[in-house]
Amino acid sequence: MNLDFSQIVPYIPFILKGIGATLQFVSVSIIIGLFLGIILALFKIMKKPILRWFADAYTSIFRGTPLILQLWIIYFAVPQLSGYDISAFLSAVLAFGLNSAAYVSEIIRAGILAVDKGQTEAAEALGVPYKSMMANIILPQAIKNILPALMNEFITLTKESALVATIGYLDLMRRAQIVGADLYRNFEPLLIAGVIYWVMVFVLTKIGRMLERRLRKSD
Amino acid sequence: MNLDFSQIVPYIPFILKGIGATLQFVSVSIIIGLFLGIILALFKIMKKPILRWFADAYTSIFRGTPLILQLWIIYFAVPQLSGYDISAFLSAVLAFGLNSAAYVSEIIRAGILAVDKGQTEAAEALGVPYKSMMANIILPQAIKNILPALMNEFITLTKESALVATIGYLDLMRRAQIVGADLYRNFEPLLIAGVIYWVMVFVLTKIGRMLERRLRKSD
Amino acid sequence: GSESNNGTAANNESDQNDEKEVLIMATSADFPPFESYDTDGNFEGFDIEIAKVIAEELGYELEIEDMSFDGLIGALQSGRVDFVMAGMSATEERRQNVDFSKEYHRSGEMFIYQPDESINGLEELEGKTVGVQLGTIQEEGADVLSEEYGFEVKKVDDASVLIQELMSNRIDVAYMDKTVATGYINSQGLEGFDDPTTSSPGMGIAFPKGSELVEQVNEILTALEKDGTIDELEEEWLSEYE
Amino acid sequence: MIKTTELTKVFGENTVLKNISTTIKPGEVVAVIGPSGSGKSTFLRCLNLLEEPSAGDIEIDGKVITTPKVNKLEVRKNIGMVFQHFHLFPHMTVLDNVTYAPIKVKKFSKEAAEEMGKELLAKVGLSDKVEAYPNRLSGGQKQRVAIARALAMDPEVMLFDEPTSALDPEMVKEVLDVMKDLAQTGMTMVVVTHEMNFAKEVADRILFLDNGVLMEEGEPSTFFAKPKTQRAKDFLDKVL
Amino acid sequence: MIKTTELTKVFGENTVLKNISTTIKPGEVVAVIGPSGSGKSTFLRCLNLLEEPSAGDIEIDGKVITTPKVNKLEVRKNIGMVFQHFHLFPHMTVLDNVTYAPIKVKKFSKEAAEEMGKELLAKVGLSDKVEAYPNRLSGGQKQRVAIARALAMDPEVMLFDEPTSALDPEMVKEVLDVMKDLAQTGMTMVVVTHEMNFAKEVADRILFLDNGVLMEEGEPSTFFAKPKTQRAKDFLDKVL
Ligand SMILES: Nc1ncnc2c1ncn2[C@@H]1O[C@H](COP(=O)(O)OP(=O)(O)OP(=O)(O)O)[C@@H](O)[C@H]1O
Ligand SMILES: Nc1ncnc2c1ncn2[C@@H]1O[C@H](COP(=O)(O)OP(=O)(O)OP(=O)(O)O)[C@@H](O)[C@H]1O
Ligand SMILES: [Mg+2]
Ligand SMILES: [Mg+2]
Repeated sequence: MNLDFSQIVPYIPFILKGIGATLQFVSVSIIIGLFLGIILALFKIMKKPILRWFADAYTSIFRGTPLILQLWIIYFAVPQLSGYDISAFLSAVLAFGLNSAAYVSEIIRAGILAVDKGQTEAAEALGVPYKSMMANIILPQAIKNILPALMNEFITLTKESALVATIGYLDLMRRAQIVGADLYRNFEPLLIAGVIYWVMVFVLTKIGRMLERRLRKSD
Repeated sequence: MNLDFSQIVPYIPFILKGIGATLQFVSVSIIIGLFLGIILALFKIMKKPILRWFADAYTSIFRGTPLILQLWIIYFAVPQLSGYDISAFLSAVLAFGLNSAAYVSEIIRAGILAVDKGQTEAAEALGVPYKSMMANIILPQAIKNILPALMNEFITLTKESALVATIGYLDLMRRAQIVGADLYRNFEPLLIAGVIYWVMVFVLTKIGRMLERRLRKSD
Repeated sequence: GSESNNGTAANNESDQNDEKEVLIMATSADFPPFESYDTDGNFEGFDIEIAKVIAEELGYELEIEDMSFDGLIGALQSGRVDFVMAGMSATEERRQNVDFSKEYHRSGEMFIYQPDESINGLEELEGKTVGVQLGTIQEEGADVLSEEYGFEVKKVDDASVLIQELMSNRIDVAYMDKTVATGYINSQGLEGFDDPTTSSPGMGIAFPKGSELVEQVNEILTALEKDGTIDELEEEWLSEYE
Repeated sequence: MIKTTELTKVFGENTVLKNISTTIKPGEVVAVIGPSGSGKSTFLRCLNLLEEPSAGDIEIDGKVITTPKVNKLEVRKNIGMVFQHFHLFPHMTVLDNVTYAPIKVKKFSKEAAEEMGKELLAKVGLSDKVEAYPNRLSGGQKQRVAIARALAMDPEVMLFDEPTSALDPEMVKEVLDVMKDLAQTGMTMVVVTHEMNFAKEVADRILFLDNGVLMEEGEPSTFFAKPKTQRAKDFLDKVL
Repeated sequence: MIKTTELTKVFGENTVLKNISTTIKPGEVVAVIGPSGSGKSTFLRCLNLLEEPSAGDIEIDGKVITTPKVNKLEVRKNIGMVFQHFHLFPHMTVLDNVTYAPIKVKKFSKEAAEEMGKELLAKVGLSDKVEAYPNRLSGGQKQRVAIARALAMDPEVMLFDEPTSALDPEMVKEVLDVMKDLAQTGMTMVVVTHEMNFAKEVADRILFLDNGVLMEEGEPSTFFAKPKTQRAKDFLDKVL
């Protein structure tokens, strides 16, 4: 295998521009996914059957069908059905955020169930309303234990983001592929993208570890 | 939006054949990933720094770089470097299994850490060797709590499997694309693939829930 | 390059046995009428037929592997396959990294649009948004034409997305390979006109850099041109897309 | 005043409380005793609606709280509860544990809450642990924080569910002392306990539960000296 | 025979055991008492190497077990341990809890192990719970299973770390009774306990630890009647 990076050099600025695109898009998607995921997880543990049913159906659909289909439906079907011209960025963060929420909700559900029931009782006995109890007592403890699983999900999201290329949003991966197709050499651009991804994931992991340590400071 | 499924009908057997391919490939990958993931998780909680370092580096690399790069290196670079002509199937299950192991190991690490330390002590006090303790005492309890996160990972794997199309393995998604190109109509085959994926994930989820219930029968 | 060692034609002279030698071709069978699957899952198309003839002439058994477009390039770069036929255009940049045969077909480009529009020539593209597929020769062409005719270029990932963009009114016109364009016109009721300026290179067969097969294949292609085989195949596969 | 009328609680097929009627007067200290599984915790938990009674009524200060439209949170504001296993919030400091509910529920300012919190912590002898996390405390210290946490809501009644049975013996006294002080301030208290000496000394009345039935109630002196039922006799034989 | 010589254990900067030297004879029942945090559990855990001693030696039947090359698993096979919080394996039935180690470690056949397991469970009065899961048991029942589990390895010594302090008072007796029976069979036992009555009645000798130091040891009758040190006096005042 003869690798030759010299031809790639002029394309490097083009590839690097993908970092910003990927980061921006991933961070917004993570926030949407986390926020919706928490709400869905709460639905899943509630006593109202209708909410549970809704959350289960949501999870089933968004985990069960290919992300690219969800992306296509949002990006292509929405304007054709509603006439609203949804932008590539908005479709992408919506599709990824909604999809991620399904995964995140399962992780958080498990985390909440693992928190000692006594915590809920203590909060209830103090007259703390449900919302505050969840936000201040249960979730902070749940998240401590599930942080590794959440990190997995965020990293997956970062790397799946290449899909958005299909709707014309030029992320890192897609840029590497374009350079590859231009030159008919795609190992080299892919290796460069690989290194950049590795650095991004490395930083994400470090942030996760830091957070984990902060959450464990009370141990 | 005008959808027209009538033209798809003759292609349906062609698409359905992808189910077997995807299932076979996914199930072998899951087994490899689970097996390696457990071993890596054990490395991570061991006292030997060298094993911990290895497992951390492994996770960093396999989570940190795009799966497609890993797939390509195995499929394209292995034959050139070693002379062994690796098949598309073998490359695919290796790449997916090795990649999944990195994610699974993080999930299992968290699961093991969440098992009450008293369990380890009780087993140690009985003179139970480390391996048996892990296999019979710790892991069964760990897995009960992390099953939702593991299911997430397996479902992600099922859906990422579309990547193997780049090395010529005809999975469900690739077949849908081919039919779409053939008919100059893409939404319809993608929707059909979506339904099939949904059924597969639904069955996988049911199996997971069943397992969860069996593991909880002692509660 | 050519030091690949996985049983492809380029190097299996050394392990002769009584079986017929295998020639491995890679393609991306989502590009009808050049290469696609029939409903039984067999390969069919213009490129496929040419490849069969070439293999026969060379005395090899043809084996076809289907993979997505990115995979084709990886397969060439790593020398895992003997050649690729996938409607590839032989540009100068690409020639640095793969060897191309002589041109065996040229289909040209087309502008297509929704039937409620009416655009009858390059001049009427002014102010419109024209979509092209990334990494294709149409992309390069559109960049040049847009200067002259004053339209905006939007680049997307593949042909199917281009069509959906058209349906969603995000682009006014799609600029694509004529054969593919004709397929969409027939199947989705679109309209279009030929690009009169087309100067894109034609399609070539791609080989790993330094492949010994290039010469032999070029000879065969010349012969096939002369005896009318290529014309026949074009008539059979491509005529309804003209 | 707390009044239960024919209070009954059913779990599935299991009737855990059977027609319990009793009245707890303001300022009274009531000790609830009985064998394990007899329904003591369930009785206590019904009083602040942590368990929903299956039948019968509970009246607090003349207001029936066992109607569907009652606001549980309002009821609980006036009833403090201390658990066997403390259930402190592990991710908050001791002071935050104590001030959290006043700030969230009673809308105290942070300053006011902290001032009050520090005062309460001083009362239970933990002024030096204000900034510590619960995991750094001994069991006795944890339970004293839990008492301070409940008192911070300024409740009219305090419920205790075996507050000392998870503690090492040398720590039992420090918690019981805090409870005695509290009793002397005139707080209404319902205490599920296995500490017979505490019950004898501090309680105004004993409720003896067995198998979900309120078998006996009466003053400690008479109850411990001559229990009326055989069940109570057997029980006292085992634990005294 | 167990003999510790200048046994010392350091956690970080914290010296938790300081030069403990004592000898436990075969068949002897030794009660270890002392305030919380004094190092009782750590002492016990050193004996079966759950904690690695920082200095000093432990000898069991003449063999030094505090050398780096000792096989910990071999040592532990002969030493049973019972924990305060039982630590039963929650995903296994009671019988599986008892038979697991004999089958895995001593290579008993399943039949032989189950026969022995049922016998032991009968001895601790739990014949009817053989197929139950631990979560269905009361605390006293759990602890009796834990004792049976440890006995199933046929150990020469049994270590108990506060075996009754997580139990409701009426259940304490059922566990102590099992332990008394065991003592009568001549089992060597080291028991960390807060049950002073048990220590008085059953133990042959008392070890009193304070702050990591073995302050006093002696016969229960003399120790409880007139402790030599002020520390021991203070401690006994609090807990008796
Ligand atoms: N949530 C529940 N679901 C089903 N049964 C329950 C529940 N809570 C308690 N019980 C059952 O109700 C009965 C009474 O339990 P409760 O905890 O009130 O007893 P207790 O007197 O407090 O015992 P202990 O001294 O062990 O705390 C027991 O048989 C118990 O198994
Ligand atoms: N793993 C550990 N790491 C650090 N310090 C420890 C560890 N285990 C115990 N200690 C400390 O060692 C000291 C003695 O602990 P130990 O558990 O032996 O006391 P104890 O006498 O058993 O107390 P208790 O009656 O509360 O069980 C305590 O100060 C404790 O904080
Ligand atoms: Mg109770
Ligand atoms: Mg201890």
